[in-house]
Amino acid sequence: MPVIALVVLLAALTIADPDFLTQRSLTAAVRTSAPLAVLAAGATLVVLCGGIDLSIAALCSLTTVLFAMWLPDLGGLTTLAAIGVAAAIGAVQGLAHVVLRIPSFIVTLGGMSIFSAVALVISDAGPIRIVDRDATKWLTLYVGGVVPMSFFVAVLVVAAISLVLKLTPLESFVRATGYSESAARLAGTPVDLVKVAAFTVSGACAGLAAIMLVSRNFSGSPTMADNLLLPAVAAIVVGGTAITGGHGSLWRSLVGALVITLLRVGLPIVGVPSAYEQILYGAIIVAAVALTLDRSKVLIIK
Amino acid sequence: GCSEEAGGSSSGGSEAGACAPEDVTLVGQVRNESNPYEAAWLDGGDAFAEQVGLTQDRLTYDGDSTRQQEQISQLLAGDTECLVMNILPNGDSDTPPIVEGAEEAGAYLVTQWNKPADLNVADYDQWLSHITYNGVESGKQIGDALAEAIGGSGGIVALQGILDTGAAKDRFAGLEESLAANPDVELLDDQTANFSRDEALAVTKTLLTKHGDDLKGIWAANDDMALGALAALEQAGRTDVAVVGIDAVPDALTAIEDGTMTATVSSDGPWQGGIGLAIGFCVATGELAVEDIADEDRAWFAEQFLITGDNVGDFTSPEVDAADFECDNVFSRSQGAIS
Amino acid sequence: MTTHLQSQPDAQASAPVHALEVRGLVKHYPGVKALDGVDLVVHQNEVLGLAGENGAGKSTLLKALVGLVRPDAGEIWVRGEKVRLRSVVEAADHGIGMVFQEQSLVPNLTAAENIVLGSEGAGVRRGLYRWDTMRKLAQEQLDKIGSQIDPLARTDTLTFAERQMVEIAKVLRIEERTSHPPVIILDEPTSVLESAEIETLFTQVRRLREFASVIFVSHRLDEVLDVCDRVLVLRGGQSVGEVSTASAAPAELHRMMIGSTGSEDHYHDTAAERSDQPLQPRLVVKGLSGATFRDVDLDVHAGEIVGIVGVHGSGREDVCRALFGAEPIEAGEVTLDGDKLDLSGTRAACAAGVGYVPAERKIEGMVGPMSVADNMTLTKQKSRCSGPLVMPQKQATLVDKWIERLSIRTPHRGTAIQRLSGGNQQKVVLARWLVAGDIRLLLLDHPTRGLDIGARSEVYRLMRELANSGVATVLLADSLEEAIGMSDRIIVMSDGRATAEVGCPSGAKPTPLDLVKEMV
Amino acid sequence: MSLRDAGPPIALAVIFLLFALISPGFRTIGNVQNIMDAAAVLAVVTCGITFVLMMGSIDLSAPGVMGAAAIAVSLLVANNRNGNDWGLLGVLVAVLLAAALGCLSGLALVLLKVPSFMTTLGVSAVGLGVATLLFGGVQPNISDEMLRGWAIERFLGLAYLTWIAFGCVLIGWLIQCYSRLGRYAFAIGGAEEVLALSGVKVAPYKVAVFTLAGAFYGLAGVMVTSQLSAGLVQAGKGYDFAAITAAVVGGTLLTGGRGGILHSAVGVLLVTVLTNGLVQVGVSPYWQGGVQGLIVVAAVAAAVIPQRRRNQVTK
Ligand SMILES: Nc1ncnc2c1ncn2[C@@H]1O[C@H](COP(=O)(O)OP(=O)(O)OP(=O)(O)O)[C@@H](O)[C@H]1O
Ligand SMILES: Nc1ncnc2c1ncn2[C@@H]1O[C@H](COP(=O)(O)OP(=O)(O)OP(=O)(O)O)[C@@H](O)[C@H]1O
Ligand SMILES: [Mg+2]
Ligand SMILES: [Mg+2]
Repeated sequence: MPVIALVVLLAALTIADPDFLTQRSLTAAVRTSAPLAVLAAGATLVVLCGGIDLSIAALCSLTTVLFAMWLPDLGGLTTLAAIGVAAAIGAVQGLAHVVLRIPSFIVTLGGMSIFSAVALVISDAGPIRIVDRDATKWLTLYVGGVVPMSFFVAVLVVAAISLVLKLTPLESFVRATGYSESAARLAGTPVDLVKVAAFTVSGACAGLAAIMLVSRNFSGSPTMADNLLLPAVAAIVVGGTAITGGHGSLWRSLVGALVITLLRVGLPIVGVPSAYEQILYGAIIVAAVALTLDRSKVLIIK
Repeated sequence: GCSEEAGGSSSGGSEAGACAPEDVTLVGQVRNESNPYEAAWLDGGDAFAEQVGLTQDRLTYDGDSTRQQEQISQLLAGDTECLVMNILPNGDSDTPPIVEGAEEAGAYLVTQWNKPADLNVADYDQWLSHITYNGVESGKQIGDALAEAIGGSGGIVALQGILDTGAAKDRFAGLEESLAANPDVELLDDQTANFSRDEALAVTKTLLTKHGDDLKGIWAANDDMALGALAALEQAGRTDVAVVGIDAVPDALTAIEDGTMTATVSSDGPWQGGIGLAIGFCVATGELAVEDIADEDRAWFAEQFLITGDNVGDFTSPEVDAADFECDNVFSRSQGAIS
Repeated sequence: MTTHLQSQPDAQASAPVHALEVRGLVKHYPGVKALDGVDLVVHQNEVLGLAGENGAGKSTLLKALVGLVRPDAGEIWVRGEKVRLRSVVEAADHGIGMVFQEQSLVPNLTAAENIVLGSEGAGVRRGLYRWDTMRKLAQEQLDKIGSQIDPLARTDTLTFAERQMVEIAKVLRIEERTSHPPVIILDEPTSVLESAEIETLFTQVRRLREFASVIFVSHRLDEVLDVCDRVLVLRGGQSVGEVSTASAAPAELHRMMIGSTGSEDHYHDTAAERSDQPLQPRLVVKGLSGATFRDVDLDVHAGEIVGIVGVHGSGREDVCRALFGAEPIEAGEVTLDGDKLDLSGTRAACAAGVGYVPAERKIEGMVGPMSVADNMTLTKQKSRCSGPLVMPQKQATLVDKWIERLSIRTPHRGTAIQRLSGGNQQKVVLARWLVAGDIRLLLLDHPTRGLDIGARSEVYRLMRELANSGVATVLLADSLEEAIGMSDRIIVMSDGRATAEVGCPSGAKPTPLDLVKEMV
Repeated sequence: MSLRDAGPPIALAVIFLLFALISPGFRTIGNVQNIMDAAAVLAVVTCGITFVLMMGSIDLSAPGVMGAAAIAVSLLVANNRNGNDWGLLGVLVAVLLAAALGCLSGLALVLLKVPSFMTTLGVSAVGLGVATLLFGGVQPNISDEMLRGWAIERFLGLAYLTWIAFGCVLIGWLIQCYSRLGRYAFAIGGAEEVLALSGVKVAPYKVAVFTLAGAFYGLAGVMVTSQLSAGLVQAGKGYDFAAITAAVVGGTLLTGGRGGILHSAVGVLLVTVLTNGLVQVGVSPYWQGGVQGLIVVAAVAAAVIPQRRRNQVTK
C-alpha cells in the first residue's frame, strides 16, 4: 500500500514538472532519503514494541559531533566506535524505560534535550569540520553507477533487521509486546529484553544515519539532524505502521521515508510557493496515511 | 561495482560566460518567508530578476539544515548549465556541502552570512563570492552604543542567538570587546533566546526579576530578541532600561524612532537578496570573469551602519537601488576582505 | 419499575405476537459461517435458554439482535414488526438490551456513569452532568438487584463480580427506556459470578419474566435448566432443536449440543490412577507474603491437583501470580523440586517449568491480533525452532496437532486468535503451556471460564493427564463443585491467609457445604 | 487524592523549595508573579492538549494553529497593516479560526481514520501555511489598546493574561468534570470500544474535543500576540512538546484515560518553575536544556515509584 502512495506522488510531481522524472533527479532524491530512512527504520522497531523514540534526531546530531571529534585519533575505527556508542546510549534509554517504568515518550524526550546539551557543550557550540574525508568516502559512491551507496546501505540495514526478525522468534516477541504487553509478559516472553534491544537498534541506526549525514556535510554539528525527528516519525506513520504498536514493518518505513523525502524536496523544486507548500505537505501526509494504513489490523485509531 | 558517478549525464562544470541572459535560472534560498528580513531578501531577489527580465525561484527550508541540503542536491540534480544560486546557509557547517555540490555540478554560487573560517572561496571556481557583515564589529558597535546610553556604567544582560551559529558567536565576541573598552559596564548575565522574539520575552522577564534595578541595559544579538525584550520591559513597567539589537528590521527602526530602543545595526535584506544573484548573473553571462574577481572580493564584509535616534530617518524605507546591481558595481559596498 | 407493572396488561393484550422472532439469520466471517440460517422465537414473559458448544454462534446471534452484527441474510421481527437493527441504540429503542460475554464497562468511569452510559436521560441536561440525578438513576438500578455497590466508585476499583453486577444493573435500565416489555439478553453472565451472586441474578431473571422476556446463555447446563422455560440448542450456526426444561436433563441437552452422547463422568475422576506420592513435594511454599496475602504455606506434590478456594478478595489470585513471578513478594521462600524458585520475573518462572493461565484472558491471556499458531508457541519458542531459527513447517505440524487434540474450532492456524469464540481462545491459551511437554508446575486461574461442557470436560481430562504424567497443579476453580471434582486437596484462603486444608481424595469428596463452612 | 496522584504535586513542591533554598532571587514575590505570568500561555495550550491526551490521542497541531490565530488576530484588531479594528470580535474570530483547524484534525481522524499523530501534524503544517500566506512578508504589529493591555495591566499583581489562564483552567476543569464532552473524552481514553457497545457514537465527541483543543490553542496564540504586540507565524513554536511534557509530568497518561486538567496545571507549573529556576540559579545556557530534561525524567521516575506493579504496562 505505501508503494501506491509513493507512485501516485511521483506521478503528480512529474505532471507538475516533467523534468522531475530524470534518473539524476531520482538518484538525488533516493540519496537524500538515506539518513531519514535509516533513522525511521530504527525507530520503527521501538514503535512496533508499542513505544516511541523521540531522541533519534538529537542522538544522531550528537553522533555526528562524536564522529568528527574522534576521526583524527581513531581513523578508520571511528565509524564503528560512533555507531557503537550510539547503540549503547540507545540501550541506556531502553534500560531507563524498562527498569524505572518511565513512559518511553518521556525517557526519550528527556534524552533528546540531554543529548542536545552534551553535543552543544562538547562541540563548543559549533560545527567540527572533517579534513580526512576518506573515512566516509565509501558512502558517497554509487552502486552500479546509479544507486547511491548510502541508500544501498539503508536498504541493506532494513533487509538485515527484517530478516533477523522474520527468521527468529524475535518477530513474535516484538509484535506480542506491541499488541499486548501484559499478555506477552505473562506468556513469559522476554518483554524487557526485547524493548531494550529495540532501543539499542534504534540508537545504532541513529549512529549510522549520523555517519551518512557527515559524509554529506563534511562536518559534524550539534544540531545537524535535529529537524529530522518529525519527518522520521512521519515516515513511520506514512508507511502504515500503527503508532500504537504491533502492526507494521521496517520496509513500510523505508517507503514512507521516500514519500516524505519526495514531499520535502519535490514540492519546492517543482515550484510550489512556500506557504502553499506547507499546506500541501500537511494535506498529502494525511492523505498518504489514509491510503496506507491497514485498518483491519488496527481496530481503534487513536 | 562502485563508482563515483551518479551515472547519466555527467556535468563537469559549464563554460564560464557561455550563457545567454534569458537561459539563466535564478534561485534565492533563505530560511523562511515568515520573517520580515528574509521575506525582504527574497523580494530584493525578485527585484533584480525583474531588472534583467527573469524570475527568481524562491526556496525556503524552514531553518532546517537537512532540508536545505536536500533541496540543494535536488536542485543540482536538475539542469545546472546556467544556474545561479544566492544562498543563505543555515549554519557554518552547511556551507561546505553546498559549495562542493555547486562546484561539481557547475552552478554559480554566492553564499551569505555563514561560512567556516577555514574554507577559502578562492579555492573554488563556481563559488563566486561570500558576503557577510562583520558580526564582531556589529556586536561591538551596539555594545558601545548601549554603554553610552546607560551613561558608561551599570549592569547589562546579553541575549544570545542560536548558540552554535557563527553570527551569534561573533556578535557576542564584539560585545566582549566593547565590555573591555567600557570597564564600568558589567555583564550581569548571558542567556540564549535563540534569535526568537517569544523566547526573549520570557527570558527577559526572568532576568528582570533576577537582577531588578541593577539592570540598566539589554544587549540582544538580533532585533527580534530586542523587540521581545522591549515587550517584557513594557509589561514590567520598566522604562529605564536601554535596549540594542542588530538587523534593522522595520519594527526596530520604529522603536528607535519612538525612543524606546537605543540602537541597531543595518543589514540590508533587499540588497543581499539581489546582490548574490547579480554577481552570479554577471559571471554566467560573461560580463564578469571569475579570474578577474579580486581575492578580497571573494569573501568580504558588506557595509553596515550603526542606526540610532540621530540617523534612523535615513533607513526607514530601504529601497533597492538598481545601480548597485550593475556588473561594475557589485562589489561597491565592500568594507574589505574577511580576515 | 412501577410504570412497567402498569403497562403489563397492554403487553399481555398483544400476547399472540412473539416478543422476538428471528428467521433464517445468516452471517459469514472469513473462513467460517458463524450463523447458517438460525430461527428463533422468544415468547412474551419467557426465559429462553440458548445452549451450544463454543463457537456454535450464540454470541453472534445475540449481537445481531442488538445491532452490533449485521447479518448477511435473514429477518428479525420485534413484536410482530419487521425491523432492521443497525446500532445498540436502535435495538434499545425496540426494547432489546444485552449483557455481553466479555465485560464491557469503561474502567475509569464511575459505576453510575457506566450504568446510564448512552442513555443518561435526566442525568445530563444540555450536555452538562447532574451528578445527583445520575447517582439516583444508578442507585435505582442497583437497588433492583440489591447491590451494595457505591454508584460513585470508579469501576476499576470494583471486583470482577461487582463489575458484572454493574453490567446487569446497566441493562436493566432498558426498562425505563421503552414503554414496551423489553427483551433482555444475558450472554454468559454467570461465568464470573460466585454462587451467592448467581442466586441474586436468578432472582432478577425471575422478576424480569413478570413483565419482560429474557434470553439466557450459559455453559452450566444445570443453571440453564434451572432458570429457563425453554432451551434452544445451536450447533454449527443452526438451530438443531428445542427442549422444554420441565422434562430435560443436562445429559440430553449435551447430547443435542454435540450430536452424540457425552461422558457421564464429568471430572474424569474415576479415570485417575494415581501412583504413590513421593515423600518430597514438588512445590514447597513457606511463609509467602505480598501486598494482598500473608504467611501462606503450601505444598503440592508431583501429580497432585491442589485447589484453592476463597471468597473474592481472599488473595488466592495474587498468590498464584506471585508464584509465577508476576507479583512482587515481600517475604517467603519457594522451592520447586528442592531448588529455590526465582520469583523475580515471569521469564525465570517459565524457564523453571512453571506455567500460568490468567483469568482475564482477553487482556492478559492472549495477544488478540496474532495468529492461533503464534499464540500457541509464544512461550515455548524452542518447540518451533531449530537453533535460533523459526521452522514454519515444524510449527505448523505441532500447532495442527494441538488444534486437533483439543478440538479447537478455528478456520486455520493462521487465523487471528481474537476471531475465535471465547472457549476456543481459552483452549489455545492452555495449549501454550503444553506444546513443549516440559511443564512441572501449572497454575490455573479459572481455566474453564467460558468453556462449553465438552471443552470443559476435555480440559479436565487434560489436567488429569498432566497430573498423571507428574505435573503439579494449582487450581483456582470456577465453582466449588469444580474445585471439589478436580482437586486432591483443597486449601481455603480468606483475607490473604490460608485458613484451612480439606482433603479431597477420590471417593471421599467433601460437599460444597463443607467447604463453605470452612470459608466463613 | 490517591497516592498515585500525589507524585507530581510533591515533585513540584520539592523542586520549588530546592530552588528557593539555593537562590535568593527565586524566592521573591516578584519572581513568583513572574513564574505565574510565564506559565500563562503554556497553561492554556496544555488545557487544550489535556483533553486530547485523555482520549488517548495525541495533538501536535499547536504550533500551526497558534501561528494562524496569532497572525489572524493581529490583522483583525487595530494594526499597522490594514484598517481593521474589530477589537474583541477579532479575538473571537481568531479563536474560531483555530477551532476550525482543530475541527479539521478531528474530522480527518474520524472520517479518514488516520491516527491523530498524523492528522495534527498535517494540520499544523496547514496552519503554518495559512499563517505565512496571511503574513505576506510584512510584520503585523497591533495597536489595539485592549489586547495590548492584557499583557500589561495587572490585577492583584498578576497580568490579565494570567487571569485568563486561570479562567481557562477553571473552565477546562468544569468541562472535564461536569460535561458530557469531558467525561466522554475520559471514557474514550479508558475503553473506546465499550462506548460503542453502549450505543454511544464516539466520532462527534472526538471531533468536538479536537475543536475545543483548537480553540484553546487559538486563545494561546492571541495571548502570545498580546504579549509581543505583534503577530508571529512562529508564535506557537515548541509549544506542542512543551505542553505534552507538562501534561505527562503532571500525571496524564499518554495512553489515555487518566489525569486531567488539574494534573496538567501542576505539570505546567513544574516545567515553568524549572525553566525559571535554572536561569535564576545561573546554570549555563548550554546546559539548561539538558538539566531540564534530566529533572523531568527524574520527576516522572519518582512519581511512578508508588504505582509500580509487576505486570503494569508502560508504553
Ligand atoms: N469478528 C469475527 N470475525 C471472524 N470470525 C468470528 C468473529 N466473531 C465470531 N467469529 C466466529 O464465528 C463463530 C461463532 O462465534 P460465537 O462467538 O458466536 O460463538 P459462541 O457460540 O458465542 O461461543 P462461546 O460459547 O465460546 O462464546 C466462531 O467460529 C468464531 O470464530
Ligand atoms: N496490589 C494490590 N493493591 C490493591 N488491591 C489489590 C492488589 N492486588 C489485588 N488487589 C485487590 O484485592 C482483591 C483480591 O484479589 P484476588 O483476585 O486475589 O481474590 P480472589 O480470591 O482471586 O477472587 P476471585 O474469586 O474473584 O478470583 C481484588 O479486589 C483486587 O482488586
Ligand atoms: Mg459467546
Ligand atoms: Mg480472582
